Amino acid sequence: MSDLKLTMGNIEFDNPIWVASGTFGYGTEAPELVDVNRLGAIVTKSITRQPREGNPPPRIVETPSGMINSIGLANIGVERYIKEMLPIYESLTTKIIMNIAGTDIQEYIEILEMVESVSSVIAGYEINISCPNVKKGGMEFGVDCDMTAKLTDALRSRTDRLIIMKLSPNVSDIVSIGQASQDAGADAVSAINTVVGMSISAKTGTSDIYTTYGGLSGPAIKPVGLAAVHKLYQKLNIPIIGIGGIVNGQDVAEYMLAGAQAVQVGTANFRNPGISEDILSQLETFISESKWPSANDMVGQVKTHS
Amino acid sequence: MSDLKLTMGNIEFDNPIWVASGTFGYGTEAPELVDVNRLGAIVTKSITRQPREGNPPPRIVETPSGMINSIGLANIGVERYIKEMLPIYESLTTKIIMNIAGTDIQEYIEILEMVESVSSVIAGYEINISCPNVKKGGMEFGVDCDMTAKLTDALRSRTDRLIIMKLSPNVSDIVSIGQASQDAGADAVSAINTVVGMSISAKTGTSDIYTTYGGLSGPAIKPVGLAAVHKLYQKLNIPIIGIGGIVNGQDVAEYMLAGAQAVQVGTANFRNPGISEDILSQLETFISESKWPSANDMVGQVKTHS
Amino acid sequence: MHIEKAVIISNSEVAHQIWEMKFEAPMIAKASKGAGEFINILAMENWQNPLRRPMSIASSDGTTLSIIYKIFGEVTTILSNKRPGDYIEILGPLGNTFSHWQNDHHPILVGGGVGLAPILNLQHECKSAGVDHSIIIGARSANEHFIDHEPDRKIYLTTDDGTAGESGTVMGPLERLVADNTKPYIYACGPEPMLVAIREFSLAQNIPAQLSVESYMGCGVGLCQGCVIPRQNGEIQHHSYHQKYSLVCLDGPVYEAEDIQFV
Amino acid sequence: MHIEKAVIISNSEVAHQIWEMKFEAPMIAKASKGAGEFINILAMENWQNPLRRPMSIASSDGTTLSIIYKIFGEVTTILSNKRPGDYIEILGPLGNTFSHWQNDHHPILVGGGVGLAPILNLQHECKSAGVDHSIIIGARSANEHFIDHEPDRKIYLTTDDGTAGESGTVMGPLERLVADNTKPYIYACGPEPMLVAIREFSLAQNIPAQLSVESYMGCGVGLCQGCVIPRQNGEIQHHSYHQKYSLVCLDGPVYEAEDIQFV
Ligand SMILES: Cc1cc2nc3c(=O)[nH]c(=O)nc-3n(C[C@H](O)[C@H](O)[C@H](O)COP(=O)(O)OP(=O)(O)OC[C@H]3O[C@@H](n4cnc5c(N)ncnc54)[C@H](O)[C@@H]3O)c2cc1C
Ligand SMILES: Cc1cc2nc3c(=O)[nH]c(=O)nc-3n(C[C@H](O)[C@H](O)[C@H](O)COP(=O)(O)OP(=O)(O)OC[C@H]3O[C@@H](n4cnc5c(N)ncnc54)[C@H](O)[C@@H]3O)c2cc1C
Ligand SMILES: Cc1cc2nc3c(=O)[nH]c(=O)nc-3n(C[C@H](O)[C@H](O)[C@H](O)COP(=O)(O)O)c2cc1C
Ligand SMILES: Cc1cc2nc3c(=O)[nH]c(=O)nc-3n(C[C@H](O)[C@H](O)[C@H](O)COP(=O)(O)O)c2cc1C
Ligand code: FES
Ligand code: FES
Repeated sequence: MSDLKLTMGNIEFDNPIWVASGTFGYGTEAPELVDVNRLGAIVTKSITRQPREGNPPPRIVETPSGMINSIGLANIGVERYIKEMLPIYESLTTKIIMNIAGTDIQEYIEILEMVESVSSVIAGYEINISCPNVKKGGMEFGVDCDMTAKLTDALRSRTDRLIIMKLSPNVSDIVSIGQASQDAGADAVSAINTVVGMSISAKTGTSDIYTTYGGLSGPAIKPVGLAAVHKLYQKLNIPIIGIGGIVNGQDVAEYMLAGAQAVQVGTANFRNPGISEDILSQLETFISESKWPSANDMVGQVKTHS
Repeated sequence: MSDLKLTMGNIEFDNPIWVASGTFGYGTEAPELVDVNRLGAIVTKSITRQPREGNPPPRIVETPSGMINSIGLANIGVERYIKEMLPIYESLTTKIIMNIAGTDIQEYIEILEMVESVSSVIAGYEINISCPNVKKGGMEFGVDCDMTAKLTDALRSRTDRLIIMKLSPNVSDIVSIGQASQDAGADAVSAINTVVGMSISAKTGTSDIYTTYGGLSGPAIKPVGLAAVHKLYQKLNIPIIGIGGIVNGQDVAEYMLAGAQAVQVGTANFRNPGISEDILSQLETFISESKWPSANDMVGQVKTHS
Repeated sequence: MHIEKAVIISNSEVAHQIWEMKFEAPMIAKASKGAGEFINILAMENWQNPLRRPMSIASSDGTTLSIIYKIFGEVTTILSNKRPGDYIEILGPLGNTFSHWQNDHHPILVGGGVGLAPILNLQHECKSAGVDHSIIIGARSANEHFIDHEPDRKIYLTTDDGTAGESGTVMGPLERLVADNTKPYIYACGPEPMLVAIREFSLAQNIPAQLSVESYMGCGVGLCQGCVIPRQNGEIQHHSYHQKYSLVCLDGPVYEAEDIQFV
Repeated sequence: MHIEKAVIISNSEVAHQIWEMKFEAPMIAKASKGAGEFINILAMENWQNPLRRPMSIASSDGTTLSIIYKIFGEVTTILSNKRPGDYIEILGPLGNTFSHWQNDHHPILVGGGVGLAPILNLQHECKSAGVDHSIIIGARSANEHFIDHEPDRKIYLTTDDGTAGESGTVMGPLERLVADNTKPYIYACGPEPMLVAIREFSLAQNIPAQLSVESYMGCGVGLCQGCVIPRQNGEIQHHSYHQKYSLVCLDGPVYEAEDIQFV
């Protein structure tokens, strides 16, 4: 087991299998089906300054080997998060990463400062920059290097905890956004968030998602996630956390070979809330049967032809 | 059958079912399995100024509900295309759209001028702007509005035939590229080309594609294509040709409802070279059982909730 | 809540495109608390269809469960191809139950289409408890019915096309039965238009009604926040942490008619 | 070239993880021109695996065909779950054939792993034509063999671990047989390392050799340009319109050893 440990910033994680934001609730939802203390980390759902009801239904729909969601960041808001969730996390041995979302830099800062102002065990923050930036006419933060750098910098100066910038794949050049995050002091980047998609029922002639567009996730996007991680690994020297379509231990190995130090399991949790534990066992088996002495040794070691 | 006709520029197409560039060769490869004269159009594989050998193998790999390819624009070059292919097309009643690729504007212009200088039945050109632009350090034309506008304009002034700009999904804002194409005089846009992806064999630790990254296609990307078409339809007033993951008549209906006047069938041809004929029949059945008087009436009519 | 590999005992078409499947699922059957609950079914190992499919429990006898399902799309087709001895993987029991009638109420059970499944389960509970009740089953046509029209035994069938039982929707017999009984209590499950009509009727007549609703579910256990239905009024239940929406998988699928809205 | 729905006659494991499937495919069987050809198989209707799977024809009797396949991944697993009466959809016949020996040549057929399939087909052709020949079959271990080591009948088995036939690779018997025969002609199909070794040997010894190669195929009919193998020298065949690469699905899968390179 010890060969799965990894360090990011000054935090040691038991293993590289984490669960992704928005796909595992607050980490407390399915206690009968999963032992969260076996996971490397739980990334909790995106928290905003104010509670958010989220979007009207329909919010999700299945697509070939994937799904689209448009939950609309439904969450309890940072105040209830601090009051209700942080105390629960004290009793867990798994690491907690709090995912933060905002529509302007000020909102991100406020949330982070509120959490920093209380004592808690959280290991760090994952910053969701795929939210429409109201100041910039609704374009996502995540498509703009300058905004990403400013945001990273503002948060960096306010915490010593881990800062992980979560990158959007819906950009012309994900590497430059990753670079901007690194240069502004992020400890790590995670990639990818969902891919913009749409689903239509031909029979009824209606959009399957209330907000028309939503985020595509699941095995369908694994190739997109792998490409993003591999490209980032070629240029960055901070750790990369791989996300997108992971459903088994072999997928994890692929992401680690591409350059991911850790991974997050998303959509697969919906099929089986305990799947991340299975994935962890599969990864252990994979490594023990492979030539790799440890998980860390695999990172970025994919052999390319050219 | 007549309710499937459509007009684009000054060209009338028998039906909206076309086959996509690079997935149907030069249109002459599988005569036993498909009657090409039933198709609305054949978009032939990308032609470059000089013949290209293409990339070393492995060039393709399957992924969940999709595939990745990196053929590397293997093609016979415009001279042989003119000499060997154009004469064959004279005997076909289906429309031929010639897809053109280049690494700088001059190359596109030369190819187009060479074809314009001979008499032929081709209906128009689809311009593949997902090629690395050598003048701009390898960034694709298709990610840059200015380059797209310049290229469109240069070609527009040199032909009266259809000009269809084929848009890449690997951009922050596909609509602005579509807008630039329209403003510079394109008759139509087609969307989408493939999505950048990567595939790794965990067991062997190697990249499954020689060039490391390739283009993801197939049902997995249908949601991405639908979102692109719907977004373009909201802003553009030239026809849109929908591409991405179409495998049956219902998929076509979805694309038309999203805003596509015609569609192109790509990856599905590999499974069954005659599938586009099946898809055509399925679309006819769909329309006859639907409330839509004709295919054209469906275009852009998806009901959204918001 | 368990995940259980359930061996199929039988699987057959009971009416046009409507199938019944029985399987062994001792853990989930034992944990089941009553009619209204559902299970979340995984019918194949591949990830072409990443999500499970929710299905109401139609009967439960302590070790086996049954479902009644309609062939709709990909996964229900896969289900219908299963043979005895094959297995499915199920997650459950999930959701709440119909809450029980007071003794002096007359339960009127209304099932439309495959919404029949939880209603049959509830009928069984009524029978076991010796509670006098009526049941109305609606369908489009006779070939979708697999139960007989027996008004003498208070079993009323309706068909849209009049080919079996009464012609028209379930609203005909329902309005009559409500008028005929002093303390009617409606329990309904079926297509949304039916539930909308029953909800309006029950609110207008001030008759208690519990509706089992459907929504598109990602997980069935509260992780995805996908399955919401709008609430009619503030804080009805604590799940989903929200005022405006309720998570059908946790708070539902059974709601008091007055607590929810249809969009 | 046809697309045909082929009803399965039999499907069983003939050695460890190696299966043989026979099916009725009269159109394709009739069109088949000889050993070396392959078919492109669709094993299911869904699009989880969009691409067909190429498999060599192992035998053909005018109305039925057979394949020999190894369980490798998703689709070969699906294939192995098929039962007689089920069907698969096949596209074929595809590719070229082994070109025939002159009368005075002694064909030495070499099959490794499931590369055995076209080799058995060729063996059948030798037998039918009354051509004296030898056959060498390599595998890792005895449990992967389903044919007996019978040197008297010129059937030589090898295993990497020595558990059946001769210990070592096919190269041992091959070198011997080449030395023992005046006009040897090698026909081989198997894993790439085996083909690489045979190619080098045949070029060094100046012995004619035809190799049936594999490559990842998108379509099998020349549409995708995915299946290329590097050519050793210029214009060997006109397909694929290129000098440097050859399309295995059209020009191959059988090549003269000197015409191609392995990367
Ligand atoms: C609580 C609950 C109980 C249900 N009980 C029954 C029952 O007893 N019998 C029965 O036949 N059906 C029942 N359904 C509906 C059933 O889940 C769908 O018919 C089934 O998912 C269709 O799957 P498919 O792959 O065949 O169809 P698809 O082609 O995937 O979809 C057809 C339609 O099925 C619905 N659907 C698909 N996936 C889901 C999902 N993950 N969650 C919810 N709906 C989905 C959608 O409305 C979709 O438009 C229930 C649904 C819910 C929410
Ligand atoms: C001309 C030719 C003849 C063949 N004949 C036989 C045969 O007689 N018996 C036999 O067992 N196998 C044969 N193969 C190999 C066979 O196609 C693969 O084993 C099969 O596709 C594996 O599919 P899978 O889904 O089980 O494995 P997957 O998990 O999909 O893939 C495992 C490996 O199979 C290969 N593969 C997958 N898809 C394709 C494809 N579309 N084209 C080519 N290779 C693919 C790749 O090397 C891949 O790494 C032949 C291949 C070719 C090209
Ligand atoms: C229903 C759902 C809700 C999500 N909510 C969030 C969220 O609140 N914040 C966030 O950063 N990512 C969110 N994501 C994105 C996931 O964390 C993850 O990046 C994405 O789903 C890709 O991984 P997957 O393919 O394993 O699901 C959500 C994804 C899904 C499917
Ligand atoms: C093997 C392959 C080769 C392709 N070659 C080209 C090409 O030469 N030029 C081009 O514009 N698009 C090319 N494409 C992209 C397709 O035309 C199409 O845009 C894409 O595959 C999405 O459609 P699909 O999902 O139906 O395949 C190619 C796609 C594939 C799979
Ligand atoms: S179905 Fe996922 S929260 Fe209800
Ligand atoms: S497999 Fe497609 S061209 Fe050979």
